[in-house]
Amino acid sequence: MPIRKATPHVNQDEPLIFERSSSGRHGYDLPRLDVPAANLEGALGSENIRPEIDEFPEVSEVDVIRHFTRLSTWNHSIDTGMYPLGSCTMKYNPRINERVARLEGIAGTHPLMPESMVQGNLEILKTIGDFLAEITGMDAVSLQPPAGASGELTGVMMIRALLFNRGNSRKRILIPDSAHGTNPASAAIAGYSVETLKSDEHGCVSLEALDRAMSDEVAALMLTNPNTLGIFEPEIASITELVHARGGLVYMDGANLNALMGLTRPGDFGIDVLHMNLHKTFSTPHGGGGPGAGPVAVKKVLEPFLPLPIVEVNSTGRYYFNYDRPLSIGKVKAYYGNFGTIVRALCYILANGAEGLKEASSVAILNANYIKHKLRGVYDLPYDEPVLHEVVFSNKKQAMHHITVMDIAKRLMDYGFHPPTVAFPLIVPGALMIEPTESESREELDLFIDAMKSIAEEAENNPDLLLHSPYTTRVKRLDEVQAARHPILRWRPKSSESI
Amino acid sequence: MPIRKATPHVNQDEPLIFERSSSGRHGYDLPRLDVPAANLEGALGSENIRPEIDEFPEVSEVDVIRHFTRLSTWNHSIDTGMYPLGSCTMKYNPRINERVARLEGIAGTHPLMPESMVQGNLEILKTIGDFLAEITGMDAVSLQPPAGASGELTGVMMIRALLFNRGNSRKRILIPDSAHGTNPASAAIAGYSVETLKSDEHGCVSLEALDRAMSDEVAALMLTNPNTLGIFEPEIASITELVHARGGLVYMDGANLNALMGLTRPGDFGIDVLHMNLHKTFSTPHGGGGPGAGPVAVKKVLEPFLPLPIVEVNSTGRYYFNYDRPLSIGKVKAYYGNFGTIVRALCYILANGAEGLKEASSVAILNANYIKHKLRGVYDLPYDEPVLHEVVFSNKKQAMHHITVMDIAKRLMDYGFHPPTVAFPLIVPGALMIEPTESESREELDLFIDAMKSIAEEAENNPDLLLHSPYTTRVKRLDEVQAARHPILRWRPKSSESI
Amino acid sequence: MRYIPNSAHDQRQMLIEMGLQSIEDLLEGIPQKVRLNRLLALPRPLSEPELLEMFKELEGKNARGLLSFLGAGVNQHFIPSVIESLVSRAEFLTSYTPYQAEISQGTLQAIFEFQTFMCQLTGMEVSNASMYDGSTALAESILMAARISQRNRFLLAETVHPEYRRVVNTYLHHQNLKVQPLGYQQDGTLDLKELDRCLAKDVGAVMIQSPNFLGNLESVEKVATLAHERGSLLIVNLAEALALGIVKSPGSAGADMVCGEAQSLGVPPSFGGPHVGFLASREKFVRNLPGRLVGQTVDSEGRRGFVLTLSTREQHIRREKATSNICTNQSLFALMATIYCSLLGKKGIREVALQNIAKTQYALRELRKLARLRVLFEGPRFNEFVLQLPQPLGSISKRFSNEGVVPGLDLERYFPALSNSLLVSVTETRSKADIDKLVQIFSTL
Amino acid sequence: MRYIPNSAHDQRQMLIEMGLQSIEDLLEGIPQKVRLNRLLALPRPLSEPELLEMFKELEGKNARGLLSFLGAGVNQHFIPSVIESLVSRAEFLTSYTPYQAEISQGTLQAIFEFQTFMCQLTGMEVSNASMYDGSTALAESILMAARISQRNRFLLAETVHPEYRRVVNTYLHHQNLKVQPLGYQQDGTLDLKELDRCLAKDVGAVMIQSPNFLGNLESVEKVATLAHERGSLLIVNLAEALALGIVKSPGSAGADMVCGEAQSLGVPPSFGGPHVGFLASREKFVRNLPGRLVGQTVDSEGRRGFVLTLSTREQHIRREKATSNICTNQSLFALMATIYCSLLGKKGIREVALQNIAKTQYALRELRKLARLRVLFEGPRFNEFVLQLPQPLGSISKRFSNEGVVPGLDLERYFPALSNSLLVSVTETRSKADIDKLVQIFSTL
Ligand SMILES: Cc1ncc(COP(=O)(O)O)c(C=O)c1O
Ligand SMILES: Cc1ncc(COP(=O)(O)O)c(C=O)c1O
Repeated sequence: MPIRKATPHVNQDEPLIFERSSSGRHGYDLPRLDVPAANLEGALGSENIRPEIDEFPEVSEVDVIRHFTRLSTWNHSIDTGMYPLGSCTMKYNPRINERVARLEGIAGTHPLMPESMVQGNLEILKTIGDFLAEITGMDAVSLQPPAGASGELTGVMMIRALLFNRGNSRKRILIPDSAHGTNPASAAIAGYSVETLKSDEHGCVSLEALDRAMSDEVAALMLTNPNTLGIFEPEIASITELVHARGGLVYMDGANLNALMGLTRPGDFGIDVLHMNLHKTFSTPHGGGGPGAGPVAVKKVLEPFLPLPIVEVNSTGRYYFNYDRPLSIGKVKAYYGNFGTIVRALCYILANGAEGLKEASSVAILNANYIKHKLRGVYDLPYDEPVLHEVVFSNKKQAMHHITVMDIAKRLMDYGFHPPTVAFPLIVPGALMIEPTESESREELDLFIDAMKSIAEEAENNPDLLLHSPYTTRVKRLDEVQAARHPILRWRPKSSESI
Repeated sequence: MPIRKATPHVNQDEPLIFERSSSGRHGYDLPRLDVPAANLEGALGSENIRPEIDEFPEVSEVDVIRHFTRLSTWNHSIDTGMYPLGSCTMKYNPRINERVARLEGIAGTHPLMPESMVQGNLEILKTIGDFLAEITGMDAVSLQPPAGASGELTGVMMIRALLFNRGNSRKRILIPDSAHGTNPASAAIAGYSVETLKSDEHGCVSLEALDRAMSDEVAALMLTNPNTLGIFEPEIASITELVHARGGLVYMDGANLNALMGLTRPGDFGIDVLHMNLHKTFSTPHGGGGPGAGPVAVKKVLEPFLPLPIVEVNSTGRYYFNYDRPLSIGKVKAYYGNFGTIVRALCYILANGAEGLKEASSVAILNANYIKHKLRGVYDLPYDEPVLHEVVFSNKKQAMHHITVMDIAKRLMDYGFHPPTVAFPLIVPGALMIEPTESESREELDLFIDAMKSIAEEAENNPDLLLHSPYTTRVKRLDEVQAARHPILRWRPKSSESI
Repeated sequence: MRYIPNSAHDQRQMLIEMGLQSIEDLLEGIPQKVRLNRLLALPRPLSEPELLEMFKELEGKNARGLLSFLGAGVNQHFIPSVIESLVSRAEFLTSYTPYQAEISQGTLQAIFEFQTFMCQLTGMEVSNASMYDGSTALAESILMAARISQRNRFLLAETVHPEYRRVVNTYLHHQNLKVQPLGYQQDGTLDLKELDRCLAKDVGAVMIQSPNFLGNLESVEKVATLAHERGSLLIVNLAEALALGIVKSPGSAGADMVCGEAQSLGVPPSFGGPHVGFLASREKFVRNLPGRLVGQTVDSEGRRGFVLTLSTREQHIRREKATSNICTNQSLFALMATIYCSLLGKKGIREVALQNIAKTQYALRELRKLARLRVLFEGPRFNEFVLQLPQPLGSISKRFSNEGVVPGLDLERYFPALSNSLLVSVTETRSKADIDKLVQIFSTL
Repeated sequence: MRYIPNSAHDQRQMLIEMGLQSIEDLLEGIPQKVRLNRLLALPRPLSEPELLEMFKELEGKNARGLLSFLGAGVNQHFIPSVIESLVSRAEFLTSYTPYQAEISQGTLQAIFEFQTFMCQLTGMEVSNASMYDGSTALAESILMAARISQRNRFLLAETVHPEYRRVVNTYLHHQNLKVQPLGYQQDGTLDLKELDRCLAKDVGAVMIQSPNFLGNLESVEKVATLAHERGSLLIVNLAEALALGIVKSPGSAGADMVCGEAQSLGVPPSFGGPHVGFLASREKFVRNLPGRLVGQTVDSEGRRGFVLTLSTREQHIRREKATSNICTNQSLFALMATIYCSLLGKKGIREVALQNIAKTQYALRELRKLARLRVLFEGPRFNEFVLQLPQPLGSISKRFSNEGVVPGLDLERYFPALSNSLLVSVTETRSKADIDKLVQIFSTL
C-alpha cells in the first residue's frame, strides 16, 4: 500500500545553542538599574563570587527564536497527528485550558500569599478535588503529587501509615507482573518489598494466585484496572473483597481511568486508594515529558493520612488550608501540587460535564476496539479478551521474518504515525500496545490501520525494508547502544571534549 | 558543495477542510441560550431565511487544530530561516510586539467608543505619529492607510487635492521604470496618467531625463529611495529641487526605509510626502500577506489634506480626534488604520530607540554588502553601484546554461532558503533581488552565500539538476500555467466539480 | 540591540573580510549633505519589562470592563481560543505573501479555503484572497463594476455604513466616477421609488448593504430585479458577515458582486483594525477582480497543490492597468475567518446567527415595554436596531457611563436627521442579565 | 462533545463495520454489578465562553495588582516573552516523553541543552533531564547518596527550605533512613560546630542550601571539607537558581551533588507549580542518578542525534530496583529554563544576578535607617533577608494590605523561634519606587 499520510518536506538543520554562540551577542535587556550598583564584595564576600560562566552562549533573541522553533519542527506531536502510545492516553489538549491557566491573576499567584488573597485558587483546588472524588467514587482527594509515580508513592505511603497506625507493619506489596514499572519502584521507595503476582492465562489477576499470596505480611495489592492489556479485571469485586478480608488494602493505578469515566467507579468496586494522571485522562499537555499531576483519591479510612495541607471551606464560604492533621504522611512536594496543570484539568472537566466524560471513555473504547477488529489476524493478539480503551498486539507473526517491534515502530514513522508503546507490558513478548483515545477520527484510525497492514505485508515480502527504517526522518535510526556505552550527556567546548 | 542547512523530514499530509467533513461533527459550542428562541419568520421574514449552508464543513475542534497545524508546517517563515525577499524587509518580528498588541484593554476596544474611554489608544496613535515624523523628517502623519499601496494612493490623492486646491490640475505622474508596480497602479486610481521615467545606466533617476519630462502637466515625481536596486539616488537633492522648481511635488515610496533610519531623512532631502510600511521597516509580521500598515508622512504644505481624522492633544493633555478639517481628502479606510499593527510598530520603535534604529539600518546595509561582496563574480551584477540594504544580481551568467531565475529560486529551497525576489525590478532581466535585513547572523549569511555559489556551480556543471528542482519539498514544481488556464478558485463538492 | 544577531564583534569580522574599516565606508552612497548628523529624537531604548509596563499603562488609560452595545460594523462576537493559538504559529505569522508556492502551501491552501468559505457564505462563484476591510472592499467593488459596465454613475444607499460611504467617496472622487446617494424609506430600508427614478442607463451599479447600517435587511431581490432591468449591476455589502449564517445569501437573491467585512468571523475589534475585507463575484467577472487569487493546480508528479494565479490582473505585472493597486492584504486575518468558519461549521454558523436574533428580539421586546422609548424602522433585522429617546443623549450618557454601560452608538454623528437616536447591537455575547441591565437603566431615565 | 471527532454518525458506521449494535456491546468486560447506572454528579457541560467567564471570576477572587516581596523559593523574576511563545509550539507542548528518538529530536536536543546548562550553572559534570521540583530533587538526592554511600544517617541543615525539609522527611521516613537536623548559628548559616559534632562515620551526606532559606550564603567550602574528611558526601540545594549567575558554583566549592529548583529561570509562580527541579552530580555517580538522561549518539549515516540513555537506572526496566520511581517529569518547564538561559546568555545571567544584589542592598540600606527594624543574620546574601519588627506582624498586616503590599513572609509559620520576623525578597523586578514604598510604610508603622 502506498503511504497516504505523510510526505517528506524540507526542514531546517540546527546546531546546539552553545555552538551558535558568538562573542558580544545578547538576547535580552534588563531595565536600567535604578538603584546604586552594589558593592559586590561587600554583599557576597569575594570568596563567593564566580567569574563569568564562560560556556554560557551569547546569542540574540532572533537566534533563540530560530533555534527552538527549528527544534520543535523535529517532533511529532498530538497536534500534528495520531500518537497511539499505549498507557499514555495521548488525547487532544484543548486550547481553552491553556488560556485559562495563563490568566495573570492565576498563573501569577505566589503559593505563600495570605489565604484571604488567593480565595480563587483555593476554590479551584476544592472544586476539582470534589469532582475527582465523584468521578472515582472515592471520599477525599489530595492534589499534591506532581505525577502518576508520585501519586503511587503517596498512596502507598498512606497505606503504610494507616497500617502502622493500626499497629501492624506488613512488609510486602503484591503487584501483578503486567504492572507499570513505577508501581514496584514506588512501593520500594515507600519501604515495601515487592512480590510479583503472575497473571493468569487471560492476562488478569488470578484469584487463586492472589489467595495463595495474600498473607498477613501483605500490606496491599497494587493493581491497574483496566490493566495494561486494556482488560477490565473481571473478578475485581472478589479481588478487593479477598484482600480486604485478609486485612490488606487495594491500591489502583488509575493511569487507565480514561476507560472508565461515567461507566464505573473504582470506589464502587472496592478500591481504597488510587492515583489519577491528569496529564492523561484529563487532557493536560504532556510537554515532551511533563509536567503532569497525579492526584490521589482515598476512602474515608485513609483520609487522615492525606498529605498536608488539604483545602476546606468553612460555614461562611471561606476557603482555607488545613494543616492540623496529625496523622498526615506529611508533604510529597512543596506547596500544593502542580497547580497550573490542575487548573487545566478542571477546565477540561467543566467543559465535558458528566455527559462529555462518559462520551470520552465510550469513544476511546470504541476506537480501540475498532483497531482491534481491523488488525485482528494481521498481528497476533496474545490475549484475545474483551478490551476497553487499548489493545495489545504482538509481533509474533512478524518475528518469523526476524522483524522486531522496534522495526515495526520505526517503519510506522515513515507512514506518518508515532508508534504505539512497544515492549510493554512485559508479559507480552514483542508487545505493541495501542491506545488511540477518543481524539482520533475514523479517518485517522483507518490510515493507521492501513499503515499497520501495509507494514505487516512488508514484513512478509520485504523484511529488509523494515530493518533499515525509518527512511523519511531527518535522522535515521539512532544508535542507542553507543549512547549508553560511551555516554555523552552534555555539550563541552571543542577544546575540552570528554563526557 | 553539500547542502548544510536543511534535511527532509517526514511531514503530515492534509486534505482541504471541506474534505474532512463528516456528518454530525462539531467544533464549537455556544453558551446555552438564556432568552426565548426567536420567532425566526417574525424576525427575518420567511423570504429572507436561508437553508443550512450545505457545503460548510462539519469538523471537531481536534480536526481544526490538526488541519491548520499541519498546513502551517508546509510554510517557510522568518522564524524558521532566512527569507531574503528583496523589497520585502523580512526582518524578525519580536514577540513582545505580539504580547502588547493582544492586551485585552487594547485589542478589545471598539473604534466608536467615546473618546474619553479610549485615551490610551489615542495616545498610542499620537505617539507613534510623532515618532514617525521624527524618523522621516516630516511634519505630520496619517496612520490610516492599511498597507503600502494604500499609503501611496493616499499620498497621491493628497497631492492631487493640493494641486486642485491651488487651482491647477496637472495630469501626469512621473515614475521611474524601476519602481514597484503599486506606484503606477496607485497613481492611476488617484486619477493620474503615468509617465515612465527611464533609469540611467547606473539604475538611477537621470536628471536630464527628469528635466525633459518635468513639464507643467506633471503633478509629481514618485520615486523610491533607496531605489529598488538598493541604490540611494545620488542626485536626490537636485531631483527634488528640480521638481519643486517646476511646481511639482515629490512622492517617495518608503518601502526601503530600512536602509535609512537614523542615517538620513526623506524630509531633509526634499520629499513632500512618503508612505512607510510598518510591516517591513517596523517589524510587524507579514502574516502570509498582511495585514500591514502604510502610514503617510507629509510636509506642512500637505497637512491640511491628510485623511480624516487626525489625533490631537489639547492643553489639558486630553487626546481627541479632529474631524474638522475641510480640505481633507476624506477617508481611505474605515476608522483609524490597522491599529493592532500600529501598536506593534510603536513597541518596536520604543524597544530600539534612536540607537537601535540606526543600528538596524546600519547592519542591514552591512549584511547586504557582505552578500554583494561574496557573490560578486559568481552572479552578474547588472548595476555595480554602492548599494545600501539590498543588492540585485541577475542570472546572466547562468542564462548561458539556460537557467532561469525561477530555476535558481526553486533550487534554493532544497538548500533550506526562501528565494530572493525574482524578476523584479523590471529593468533587470533575470533579477535576483536580495535583502537580508539586519536580522540575519553572519552564519546564516554564509550558508546562504555557500548555497548560491553551489547553485552557480550546479548551473554550470549540471544544469538539468536545476530545471527539475526543488526535490525536497512536499510538492514538486507547481504548474502555474495550468492554474491560470483552467482556474479552479474554490472547492466544490465532488458531485458538482466545475470552476 | 537584542534583535540583531551580528554583534560589534561579528560586524568587525565581516568588515575585515570585505576589506573595510567601518560601516561608514558603506554609506558613501548617501551624499554627505543629506546625512543626519545627530541621533533621532526618540526616547531611550526600552527593555522588554519596560515595554510591557508602558503598554499596560496605556491600556489602563482606556476604560475597562464595560458592558457595550456598540456594533455598527465592528461586532462583538465570541472568538474561539483555537484561532489565536493557530494564527500564532510562526509559519503563518512570519511568512510573506506566498510567491514561492512549493514552500508556502500552508498559506496557499488556507487562502483557497477562505475563498471557498466566502463563496459559500455569499452565494458567489469566486472570491479573492481578502481586501483591507469592508470599506475598501466596497470602493474596489465599484471600481470593478465601472470596469465591467463601462459606466460612470453609481447609486449608493445612504443606509450603507457611513464610514464605508466616506471611503467610497474618496476613492471615486479622483476617478471621475459619480456616486449618487439613495435615501431610505420609513422602514429604514432603501427607498425603492427613488431607486427606480435614479436608475438611468448610465448607472453602472447599485450598492446596498444588508443588513444595513440601521440594522434592517434590504429587499435584495427587488433591488436586484430593478437594477438588472436597467442593465445595472447589484453590489451587496456586508458589515456583519455573521448574518449570512441565517440570512439568504445575496447571491441567491440576485447580487452580482458581494463584498464586505468579515471581522465578525473570529477577529477582535482592535479599535477598528486590522480586520478583513472580502470581495466575491460571479465567475464571469473573475478577470476584473482586484486582489490576490489562489488557484488549484498540480505539481510535476501530478499531486494537487495551490498557487497564486491570474496575476495578470495585478499591479506587479499590469502596473497602471491593473485591476487594483492592492498588494499586501489581510491574509492572517482571512486565516482567522477561515478557522472560525471551519470550527463553527454547518450547524454552528447557523446557531450563532440564531442566537443573535434571539437576543436582539428579546431586547426589543423588553425595550418596547418602555413607553418613552421608540424603536425606529420596524422590519426584518439581524442583531441591530435604532432606539429613539425623548431626550438628547448627552443628558443621559453620564448615567450610563457611571454604570459602565455603553448603550449603543449616537447616530447623530452620522445621521444628523436621527437625533436622540441610538444604534444598538445585541449579539450572542450579551447575556439576558446584560440586556436586562440595559433595559433597567433605560427604565429609570 | 467538541473534543471528540467521531460523531454519533461516525460511531454508528464504525459499529456497523464491527458487526455491533452499540458501544454497550463493548462494555461487557465491565461486570454489571460495578457499572455506574447514573450520570456522574457534575455541573452541566460548559461552552468555551462560559469556561472563560468562570475562570475569570475565579481569578477575580484572588487579590490583584499587589506589590509583593514574597520569595522563599518561589521567586519573582522577569520572564522573557519568547519563552511563552516557544513553549506554546504544539510540537513541544503536545508531545510525549521522547521514547521514539527519530521523531522527537526537538525535545531530545533541548533536554541535552538543559542538562548542559545545569552542569554549567552548578559546576557539576552530569545533570538529569529534570525532577518534579526543588523539594523532591533534594529528597531524591538523599536517596541517591544513600545508594552511593551505603550509609543511613543524613544531616539536614535547618536553614534549608522548610517545605523541602518536610518532603525529605516524608520520603526518608519510609526508607529507614534517619534525617538529623542541624541548627544555625547567629549569622543565619549552618552551625559548623554542630556539624562537626554530628558528622560521624555513618553519615551518608550533609545537605545544605545556599543561599539558604534565610537568604544567607552558606560556607560551602568549609562544609565540604568537613564532610569529605569524614567520608560523607555534600549535597547543595538551591531554591534560587539565579544566584548561580554570580555566586561561586557549588561544584567548584566542593559539592558532590547539586540539586534544586530552577523556577527562577523563566517559570511563573503559578501558586507553587509546575516548576522544575534539577539534580546534578559528579560523573562517577551517574549510574546512581534518578530520572531521565539524554545522551548524544549517531544515526546509521553517522549524523549526530540524541536519545534517552542509561535507562537501566529507570523503573521501566529495573522496576523495584530502579534509582527512582520518577517517570513523567517537568520537561516543558525544563525547556523554559533552557530558553531562559539561552536568551540571557553569558552576560545576561550575570547582570540579572547583579541587579538582584543591587536592589536587595538598596532595600537593606534604606531599611536599616529605620530604628525600630532589625535586619537579622548579617552576612553574604543574594536577594533575601530577614527583618525583625518590634510588634507582632498580625497587628500591621492590615496596614500593608490596605496599600496592596505584601511585605514578605511571616517566618513564624516555619520558624516558631523567629517571631515578628519577615523574610523579604527583593529581586530585579522591584523598582526603586517599589522599595521606597515598602520602606515608607515601615517608617510610618
Ligand atoms: C500504567 C501506568 N502507571 C503509572 C505511570 C506513571 O505515571 P507518571 O509518568 O505520571 O509518573 C504510567 C505512565 O507512564 C503508566 O502508564
Ligand atoms: C517598493 C515597494 N513599494 C510598495 C510596496 C507595496 O506595499 P504593500 O504591499 O504594503 O501594499 C512594496 C511591497 O511589496 C514594495 O516593495
